[in-house]
Amino acid sequence: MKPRSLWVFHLNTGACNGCDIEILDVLTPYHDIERLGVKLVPTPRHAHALLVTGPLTRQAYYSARKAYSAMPSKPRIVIAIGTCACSGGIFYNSYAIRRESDRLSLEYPRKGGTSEFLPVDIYVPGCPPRPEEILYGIALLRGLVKKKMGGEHYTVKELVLPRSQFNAWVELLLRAKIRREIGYFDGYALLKDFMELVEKSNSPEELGKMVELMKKRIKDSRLRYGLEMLYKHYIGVVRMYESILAEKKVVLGVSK
Amino acid sequence: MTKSYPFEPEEAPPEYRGLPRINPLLCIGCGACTNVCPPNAVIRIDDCSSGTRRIVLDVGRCIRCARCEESCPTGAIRLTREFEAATDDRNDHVEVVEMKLAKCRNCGSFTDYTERQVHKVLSIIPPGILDFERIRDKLPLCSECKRSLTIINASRVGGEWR
Amino acid sequence: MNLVIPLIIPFITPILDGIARKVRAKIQDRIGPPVLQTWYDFISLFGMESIDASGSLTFRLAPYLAFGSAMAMLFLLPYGDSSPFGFKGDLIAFIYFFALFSAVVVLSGMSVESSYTMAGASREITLSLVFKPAFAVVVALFALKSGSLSIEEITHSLHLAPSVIGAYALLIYITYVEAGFIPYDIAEAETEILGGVLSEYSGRALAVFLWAFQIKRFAMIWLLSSMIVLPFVGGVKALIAQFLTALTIFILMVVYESMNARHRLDIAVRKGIKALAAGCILLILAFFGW
Amino acid sequence: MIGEFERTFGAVLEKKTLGKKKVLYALRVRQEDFPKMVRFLLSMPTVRLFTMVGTDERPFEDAFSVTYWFADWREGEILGIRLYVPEDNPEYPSVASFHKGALWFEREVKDLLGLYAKGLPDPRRLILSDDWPEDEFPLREDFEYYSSPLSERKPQYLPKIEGTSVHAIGPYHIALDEPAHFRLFVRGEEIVGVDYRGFYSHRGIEKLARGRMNYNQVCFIAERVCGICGFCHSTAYAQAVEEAAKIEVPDRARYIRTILLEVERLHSHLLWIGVAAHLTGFDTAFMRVWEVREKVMQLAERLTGNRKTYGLVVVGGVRRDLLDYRVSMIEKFLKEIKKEFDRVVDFLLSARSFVERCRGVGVLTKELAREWDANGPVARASGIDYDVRRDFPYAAYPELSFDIPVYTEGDVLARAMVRIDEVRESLSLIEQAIDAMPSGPIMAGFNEIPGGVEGISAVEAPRGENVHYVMTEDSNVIYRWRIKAATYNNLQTAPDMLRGYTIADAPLIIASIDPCYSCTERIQVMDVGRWEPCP
Repeated sequence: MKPRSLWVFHLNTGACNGCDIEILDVLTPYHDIERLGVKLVPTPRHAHALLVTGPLTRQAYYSARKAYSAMPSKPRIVIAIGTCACSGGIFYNSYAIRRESDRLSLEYPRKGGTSEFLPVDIYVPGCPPRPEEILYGIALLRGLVKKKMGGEHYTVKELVLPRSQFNAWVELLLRAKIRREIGYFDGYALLKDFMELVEKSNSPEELGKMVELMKKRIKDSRLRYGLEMLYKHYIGVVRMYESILAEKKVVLGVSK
Repeated sequence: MTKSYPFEPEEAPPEYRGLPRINPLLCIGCGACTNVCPPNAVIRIDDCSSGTRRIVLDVGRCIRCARCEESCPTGAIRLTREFEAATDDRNDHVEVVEMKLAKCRNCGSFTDYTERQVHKVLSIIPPGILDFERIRDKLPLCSECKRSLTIINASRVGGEWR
Repeated sequence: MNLVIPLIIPFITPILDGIARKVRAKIQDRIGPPVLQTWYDFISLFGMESIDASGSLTFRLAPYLAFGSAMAMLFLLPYGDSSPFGFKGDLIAFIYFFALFSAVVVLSGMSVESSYTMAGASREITLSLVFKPAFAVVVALFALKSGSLSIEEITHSLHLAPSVIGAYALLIYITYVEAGFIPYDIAEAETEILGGVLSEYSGRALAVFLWAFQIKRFAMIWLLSSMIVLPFVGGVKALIAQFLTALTIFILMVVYESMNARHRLDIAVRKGIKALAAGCILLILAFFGW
Repeated sequence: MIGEFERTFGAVLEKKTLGKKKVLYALRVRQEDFPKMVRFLLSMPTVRLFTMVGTDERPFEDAFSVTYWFADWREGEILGIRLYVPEDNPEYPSVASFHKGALWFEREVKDLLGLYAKGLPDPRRLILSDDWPEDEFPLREDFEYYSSPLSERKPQYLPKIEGTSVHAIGPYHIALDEPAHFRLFVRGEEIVGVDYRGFYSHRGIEKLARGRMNYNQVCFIAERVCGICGFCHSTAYAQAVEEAAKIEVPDRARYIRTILLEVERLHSHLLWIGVAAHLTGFDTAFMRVWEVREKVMQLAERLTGNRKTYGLVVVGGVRRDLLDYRVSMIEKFLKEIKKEFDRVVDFLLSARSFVERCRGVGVLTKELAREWDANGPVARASGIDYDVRRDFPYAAYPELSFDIPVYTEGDVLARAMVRIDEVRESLSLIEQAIDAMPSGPIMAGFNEIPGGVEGISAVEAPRGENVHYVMTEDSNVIYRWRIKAATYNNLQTAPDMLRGYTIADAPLIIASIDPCYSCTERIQVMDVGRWEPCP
């Protein structure tokens, strides 16, 4: 079915609002879903499609089912918007969530959400999905774009370890430190650059000089700060390592 | 003002937290991500009869918080900038990485960690800190054998293992 | 020939609606749907089953009756030099079908047990009670001034007078209201009463009803444009001029619509009463020859 | 408040100090004194019922407990009174019988814990679904979070008022983004009575946090309490834990939180202004306001990686830093938003038909606002000068200067004006915060949170106060977490606001609270079309 006209009824089955606001957002000038022939209608009687959001709470279940049955029997498209509607999301096994299937902890794809009670035509995950993601889902339904996702099953034999021995150990310790200084996002990227310097250098003093050089290159004050801290913590780790060796203690067990 | 998406491709901003992806070359199957994931989108399934571990990521359950990225010790799981995950089949959302579990040196049954974990652990221990050869001998032990080893060690007070 | 035009018009109205959506989109700084979008919508709705929500005959027949009365309104209007079914009292017949349309809307709303359609129906009655008399007063004024009840004759025998100018102003206002533009789309308010009487219709019946609303809207605007154009232009040119005027009025109304919020019923009624009072004063003026 | 209270009642109470200006009293004996204490506290003009927490304390106190928290917003003091309710006779004196604001609290405790307030005016089910069995209480420790017992469906509606017809708004209504069920009893178009059945979005978040998560995972579910004020919830939660565990948050993290809290207020208020226009059919204004809002969303996406500012707060700090280029991006966006916001607000308010719809509609008097403990813009539009940011300072607010707009008309227009003014204040707050932002780390270093400690924290969300209470347990788990969203109190004023106005006003009045059902209902009012006939 490639409808040129898609009147949708928005059905919230207990969502946190995030997805609902994004659905309204696709109507607005930047995204303008009306281009694709989509119109938000006030009653399920007018609708071609349901946009379902939310993990399906027990209280919403009955009205949601009624809304579905109030739709004309053809085409009755169901579009699950958001992670909750796709699979129950973060709320999947709460006591307040309606369930028809058991929520085992080991099944996949994970159960929950809209597919519990309605046949779903398009799943649009995201927490919340970007408006572009919703547009993409609608375009997919209309056959305007190609599907990009596909399931993957890897059984790769080889293992790549970017660093080994001492440096790998240092990197693990520094990861935890840099997270506190400038956060994981920028921190890990910076740590990668820093570790390259570490690999290149032969002594902490040489590393110190290279770090100074790098600080001059970086314009961002926060990254400079992060680099400074990394170097400080690096020296700390090296000291600790030396003192352990000095005490000649054999430590049993492997730290995670 | 309107963008021409979806008729023209669009990229999410560099800071965007998009779909998570596992790099199977880096994943060691430690399950750190499965422990921190708030919606349990990443799970760990051990099959003790065939000795495999599967790390299963379901994008359709993921809330994109990037805790997995933060906690992954090898940087195997990353949040990409991709966001186009709409599909008509939920199976498209699943990504599985399968690997072998390590065999216990003592009793031959499968342990609760993978060969890759052992490999990783051995390759990152800094020289001199651990008694290298010994650990290499003792490392792949199942929890049963580990427990009995601990008991043996405890009874050998002052022994070499203390 | 005469019959062909009113038969073509129903196929143009969805395109006009498409234009309105496009204009609105432009005002709102976005691209908007294709101009033919309303047609696509109708085609897909025609392919859908229509659910019988009430089981009553009124409910099932109402969309077709509304469509019929809207079409009848079209047939009574003048196109260029002549009107297909124009006769001495066609304006009265026009008012009749015009009122019938409202009555059908009300009846269809009453035939379902839903508070939304009921609210829609009661709003339609309330509005009709004020604006239909106001319209009648304007028509009476024109009839008094021209001595005729035929639309064509009125347009050809009107003479400029203060009361006539006032009547034109009032006619523009009432056309706007009866065409159901915001702020006067109270009876079909989507965000308040889910589209009023339309809320229980689906599929084919909904398409017919929506189409009937659009035709009625066009008929109202065509009447206004005829009243404006026909006194000055005649022949084939008149038809083109009528159409262009109607299009212009339509677009201007759409523009005005998108600059406003919906009135509450009581505010609309108060404005309606003012219009009615103004109409009565004009009628008195006209009576005294101004 | 604390001083006077102690002088009057101190003798019969056990005292526990939680922090500066925060005290918890336990009343073990003579529960009949309790209503007197509450009356005494609420007679003070600046004291409000902050939140109420019911806890299953059987594992360590051998009883249930209910704690009423009061806040004195002039003195910035918070005071809790804890009553222990024995398992064999689960009853305690009701506050709702003389203070309306406590009604939902007590109904909630009845649903979730099975504790009954003696004299509760409206004992109907509030939170749990209609098909929940009578004798299962999800917040009790012996209830597993994943079990979901079914029973017969028994909706409990108020009887129809004589001579009226029922006009239902919801559970699915285009004017409400979320399911909620208002049953309006109408005479013609006039509303004479209202019945609300909400909590369609009850997702059992508090229990999930207890059953499945550790303290840091809770941050992510706290954000998903509400898709609009998610950042406020996670901040409030993190602050409560930090207070309980005595974790000192780095200064930079406090500033980053403040900036994002204000970004969130911007997008939420713009959202509201747009929706208000949409509800009155003024779609052009809706589109234009949301066009401005879209800028805020893009900004949030670039700052946090998610358009909804999700995933930034963790206990002890924040997860992402504001690099220099992000700061300059904020400045650039702010400049654009400021210019465009002024233009769209002028456009909106110049439409007479819109202003006519808002003026004099949905009036909430100051007295009623006090009785229901209304807060946020709703209270400030009714003349109550109360704002958590100033009165119970948190994050970087004590170091920034800002005005709190207060209007006295109490109608929809006043609420709109409060929000419009607040948008301007937010813009200035973000600018100030950027200028004053210190350097340093963004997360505190700590290993574990201690067990058995308590914390309470409030954050001024766009809709009002979000109060979070936390009680911890060993091994990094939260024992009890209580969320009180602003809408929880504000929504209860809806029947009073609606009465006397027309059906046409109803969506606008309801929306003027800026209700956030999912917030309220983690653990939500409205009536539906024909496809949902009320039984």
